[in-house]
Amino acid sequence: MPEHTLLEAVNLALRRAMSEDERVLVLGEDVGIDGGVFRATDGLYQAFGAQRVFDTPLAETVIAGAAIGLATQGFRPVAEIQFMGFIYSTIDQMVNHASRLRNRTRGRLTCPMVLRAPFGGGIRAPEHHSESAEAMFAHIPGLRVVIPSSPTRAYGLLLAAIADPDPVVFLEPKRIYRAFKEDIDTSSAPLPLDRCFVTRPGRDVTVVTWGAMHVEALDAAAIVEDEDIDVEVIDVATLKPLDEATILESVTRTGRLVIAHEAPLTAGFGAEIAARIAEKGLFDLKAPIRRVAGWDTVMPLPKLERLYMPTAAQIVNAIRSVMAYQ
Amino acid sequence: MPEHTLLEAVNLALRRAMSEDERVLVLGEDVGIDGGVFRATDGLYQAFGAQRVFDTPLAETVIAGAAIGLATQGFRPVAEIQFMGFIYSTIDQMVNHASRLRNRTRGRLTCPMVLRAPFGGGIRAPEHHSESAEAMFAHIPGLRVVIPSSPTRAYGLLLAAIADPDPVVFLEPKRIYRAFKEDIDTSSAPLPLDRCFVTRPGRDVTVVTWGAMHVEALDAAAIVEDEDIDVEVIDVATLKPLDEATILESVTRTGRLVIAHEAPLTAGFGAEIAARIAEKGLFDLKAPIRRVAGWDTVMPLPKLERLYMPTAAQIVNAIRSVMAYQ
Amino acid sequence: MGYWPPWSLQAFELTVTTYLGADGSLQQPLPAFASVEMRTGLYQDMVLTRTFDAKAIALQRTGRLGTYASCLGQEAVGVGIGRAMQPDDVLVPSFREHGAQLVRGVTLIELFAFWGGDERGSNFAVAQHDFPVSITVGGHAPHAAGVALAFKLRGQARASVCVYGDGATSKGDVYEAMNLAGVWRLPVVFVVNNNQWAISTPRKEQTAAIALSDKAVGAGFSGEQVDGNDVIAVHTVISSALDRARSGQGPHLVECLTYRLGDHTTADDARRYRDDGEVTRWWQQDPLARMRAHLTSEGVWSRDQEEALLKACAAKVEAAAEAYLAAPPAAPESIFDHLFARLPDALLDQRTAVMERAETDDA
Amino acid sequence: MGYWPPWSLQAFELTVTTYLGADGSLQQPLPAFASVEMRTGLYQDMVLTRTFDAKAIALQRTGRLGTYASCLGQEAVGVGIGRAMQPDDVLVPSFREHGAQLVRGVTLIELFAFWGGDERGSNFAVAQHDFPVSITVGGHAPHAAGVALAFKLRGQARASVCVYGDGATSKGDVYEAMNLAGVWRLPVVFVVNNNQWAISTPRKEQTAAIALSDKAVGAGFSGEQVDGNDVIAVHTVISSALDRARSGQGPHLVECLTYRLGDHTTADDARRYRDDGEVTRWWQQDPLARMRAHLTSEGVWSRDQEEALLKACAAKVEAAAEAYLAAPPAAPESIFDHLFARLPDALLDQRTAVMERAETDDA
Ligand SMILES: Cc1ncc(C[n+]2csc(CCOP(=O)(O)OP(=O)(O)O)c2C)c(N)n1
Ligand SMILES: Cc1ncc(C[n+]2csc(CCOP(=O)(O)OP(=O)(O)O)c2C)c(N)n1
Ligand SMILES: [Mg+2]
Ligand SMILES: [Mg+2]
Repeated sequence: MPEHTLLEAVNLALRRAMSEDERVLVLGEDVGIDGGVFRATDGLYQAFGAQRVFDTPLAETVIAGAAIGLATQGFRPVAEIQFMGFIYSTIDQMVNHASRLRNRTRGRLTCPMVLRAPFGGGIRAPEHHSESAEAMFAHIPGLRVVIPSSPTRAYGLLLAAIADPDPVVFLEPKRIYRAFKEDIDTSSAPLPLDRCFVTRPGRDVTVVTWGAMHVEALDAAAIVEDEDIDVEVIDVATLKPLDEATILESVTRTGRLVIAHEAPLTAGFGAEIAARIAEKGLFDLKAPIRRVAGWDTVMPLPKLERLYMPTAAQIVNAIRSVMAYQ
Repeated sequence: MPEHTLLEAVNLALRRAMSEDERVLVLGEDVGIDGGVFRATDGLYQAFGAQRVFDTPLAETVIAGAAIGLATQGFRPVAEIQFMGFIYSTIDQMVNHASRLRNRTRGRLTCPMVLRAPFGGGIRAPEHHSESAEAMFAHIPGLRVVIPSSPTRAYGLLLAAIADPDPVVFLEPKRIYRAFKEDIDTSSAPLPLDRCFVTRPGRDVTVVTWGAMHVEALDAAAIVEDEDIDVEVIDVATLKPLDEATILESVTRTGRLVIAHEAPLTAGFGAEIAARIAEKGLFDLKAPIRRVAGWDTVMPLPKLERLYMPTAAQIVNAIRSVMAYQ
Repeated sequence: MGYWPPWSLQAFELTVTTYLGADGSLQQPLPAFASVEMRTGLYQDMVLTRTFDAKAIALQRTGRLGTYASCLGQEAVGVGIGRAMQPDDVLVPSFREHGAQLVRGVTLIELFAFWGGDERGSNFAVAQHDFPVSITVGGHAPHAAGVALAFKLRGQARASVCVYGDGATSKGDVYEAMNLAGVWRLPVVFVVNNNQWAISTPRKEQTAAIALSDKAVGAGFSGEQVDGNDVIAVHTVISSALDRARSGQGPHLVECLTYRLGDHTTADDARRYRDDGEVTRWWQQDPLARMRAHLTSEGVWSRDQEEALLKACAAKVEAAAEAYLAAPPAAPESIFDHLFARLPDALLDQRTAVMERAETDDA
Repeated sequence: MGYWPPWSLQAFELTVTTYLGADGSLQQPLPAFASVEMRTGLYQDMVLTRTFDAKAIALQRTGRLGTYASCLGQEAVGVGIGRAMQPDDVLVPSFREHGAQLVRGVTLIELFAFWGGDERGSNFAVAQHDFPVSITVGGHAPHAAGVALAFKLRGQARASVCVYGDGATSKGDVYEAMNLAGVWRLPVVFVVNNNQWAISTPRKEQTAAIALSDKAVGAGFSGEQVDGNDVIAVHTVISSALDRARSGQGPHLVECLTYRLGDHTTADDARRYRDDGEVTRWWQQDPLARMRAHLTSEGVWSRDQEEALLKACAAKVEAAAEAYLAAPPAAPESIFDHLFARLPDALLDQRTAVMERAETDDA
């Protein structure tokens, strides 16, 4: 079987969804002949033609809004926002319309659309090209928010997102678009959109994370292994709806929780996970819940960007600090 | 001294700021001769004229964006968004520009603006007129997010927001716009923008809240008083930057924390407060941290709205449940 | 997506299409479609719309309906649009097109339910493809473009109709939607329901554009103005635009010149910001009086018919209002049951909790 | 805010202002301002801009600069704008107006620093009121309107200039800003730097509007096209627009017809989506060659002067690049120090932590 990057996995999932279901359309800026600025839609225009893949004018509000219109008519649009920094213009459409059409009409009109965007920092990109605004979307009732952290999960989750009868925001950690490869079985089933993935079982401390930070979490786990600390790593994958049970079960066993995300600390999605455990797993906790997150600052331009990005080193520190409690 | 509602307090603060500082301008939809749909800007156009108070075209993006431009030129614009449900079109401007101009230019250009909006439900209003999206703004670095819960605090906090040299999102709990009155000393100093207010001291359990829920929290405290439960109520007031110390100190004393907000539970700002305490006050907790919040649903239209709104009854339940832990 | 050679700027001369003068006199020969039956039908629809409107206000005043946006004086726009559309076209309305909705088959009970604050009012039994009311101003315009794209992709001879107010023309969402419709030559007709006011903001403070129909220029398609208080004119202009759209000739913008005779909504007091004189002047342009005068002068409408019509409309509206008021409330758990096709397990507890809460509250 | 009687639609006839033909020959008599000194000055500015541009690409290719947006072929737009402005006007640029920024006094070192990923590059020592580069397409247009409103309120004879690309004309933000500027008659000149492409999307797929200057119609003001590779034409048209804006005659839209000779940015490969032939044809329109031919044919520019100029520009740019590369990095805590006028106490711990982290990382 061929080996594929996360970026290729996205492309393969789009390809398969488009082949298997002619209702699937792709639209966005430069998604056509250019194949997207990261090449996520590479070759789709050539393979499926101008009736399935559209380069839109430069206008994010109507990209999201037209996708909503298409979705109500039985299409399954997959709209790309070029970088998450430009997704804010879609929030009004997503919160006021996409997430509500079904509810507003008691199920008469529905909105099976996917809003894809590369997100996160660490690639020395210009301003606005490194955003992690997943928490804003995770607060919106009626939406699903999905973030893959590996090629296989990107493949299976994107298939599921496209097949889902409701709107899904699908955020791709661009820092690991090409970081590593995995085998992808292009006949595999979609992955569930309501499950966290335990990607490394462990005994002593639970590290919960998503996106590009997942790699850092695994690295951190490997580092502290030498110190006889056995880390369980959970990739949240679907932030909304949150699979609280898997996280709670893990923390109940380990008694220690570290949450790692790239977005700024305050009101980041890590807070939600901490709050759930502080309600339902409080008496199993041996140590304070630690969050490793971006600072509450604007993402610095590339020269100082590395001082913003949380890494394995910070996660290691947090793991050690919670291990100090016995 | 005259007695004033929260709505009148907003008006008085605007009036005073405009009188004392000619750089203060008011703009928004229907803020002029109509005085705003809630009358928050009533009489300002008549008192300060067309050079200080502008009815804008119906366009929220440029309301926020033009305020940013004005602010860079030394004005202190106070822009009104008619209802928080229409604030989403300003998010791009607020996160990508207002919150960053100072940082982006190393202090050369600054953005002393206030974005006001009435928020929250419970007034049987049409769809989109009952939003509580404070958590989205509280996640944005470089912004302040302020929510008053009484006439005096509305007055003092709005004065402070207008005087602040940086952008402030000021959300007004419209359900209590006219709910009760307080004396307002129109020569009083602005209130600090980085402090929570302990509005009722207590011994047994800390209830942290903001906006219209503050009244419910006080009611709940009064109800359980008969059961010999002594509740401390904290009005967060400034969500960002968060006055963690005041909350932590209280929880350290009471050992019990209930957080109440109207916004949907998941990724609401209550999560941030819970997460802080689960990190810094864990071992002082006698009971799980409970959040009383809106459901993770779209706000129902008026007929079922009451089933969405958290009230004193839910807070009472949460208080009793944490009091069960000794 | 392809592009298309744009219309010439010549298309943008300002002429306002009118058939009926304010006194009901004919300004030009009637269009072919305007049979006696059609004209009396249009009139009857307008009367029903106005009857509904008055009842809605009355119900609101007595606390039995939520905040309501009256369409008093704008009935010709709604009815003209609704009657110009084919059943399988899709209406994407704003919140002041009750007339269009009624004509499209939305029931009076559904309208009362919606304005009464019940989501079931947007689950139209008949107009199943039509969009619900858009409370966000302009936010629905992109949907109309998307719907039209769906028709185009499927090669269907259908069109969408997007209606919004003069205020909405200032929103970037509307502009983006028009621009997309222009460049992709989508089968969508944009209709500005220009009632001269956006709450307290008059048309002239909304934009310096000479005509709101000029907003089409930047999107590369044609626009025109029509007398929005002349239901025959509205019907004619929108029918032609729809014919062109359905036959692949792309979008069009129609500005209906009309006037909001009432307050913005039942929560508004228009006397705070506009002259009674202006309102009185516009009453002279009343679309119903005009059509009635026309039909009477043509000898096809009698006092008896008028009385019978008013009675019939009142009866229909009363019956619908009663049915609305008698309808059992929606189940508490319905606030979860339409959020997703299948409620995620993560929300089952909340669903249970709201049912429990409803019981406690009732107890 | 008042409104103003709008311009007549007559203003929108399409004529493209040009002085210099592609071969440098005069198409019409030169405007009064275009002294020999002025013309050679404009040429020198364009050469400096191009020299900077080439160096920036070279630095990026060798990993010493971040992603960079070249303005190759568009120098006349930037320089024409920059020279047309008064020092106390305010430039609100997009990310391809390096020429305008240089002329306005932004230093080469600042430009390198910005594109190198250092916020200090936007802390202009000279052009203190100018806006920094806007990376979000169109998001800056509302700011230009706000700045212009500030001038109007203060009664100052100043104007803002907002520059954006052909792609940006599709954004609702730009439309909303233009509409506001129109209705409030603000002293702002909008300039479309139409380089025919928005990354891989050609102009014709962006909008069906006949000309991008037509986008002004819906906002109720005038627009015109100018040959964007003719720096004299750009200067002339923008100067007049600025004069009118400063004297209270309101906004204007100028569409500069030019071409992006390079890739979208250093992260792009334009051969994926456009013909080499098109690029070759546009090289015939090179704004520098054209001006050089003109000056040479007028006998006011010699080979020696050309060589000296190239040498001087290269030396300036090299010196600036070296200074940029040698600049000590900003302090770690600087990521907190400009977030607020006074850092909230709540963030003091984070500020300390980043300093500690920087030390650990360095160790
Ligand atoms: C995006 C948005 N902003 C503000 C509002 C509040 N609002 C409701 S109706 C209205 C005026 C609308 O004017 P117009 O478009 O002319 O429609 P009309 O009400 O006159 O029919 C406003 C400002 C809203 N509903 N949506
Ligand atoms: C709002 C927004 N959407 C998308 C992008 C990504 N992007 C950067 S430049 C660009 C194309 C811009 O085209 P145009 O406006 O013609 O300017 P040009 O690059 O040609 O100078 C795009 C899509 C962005 N920066 N901002
Ligand atoms: Mg109106
Ligand atoms: Mg371009």
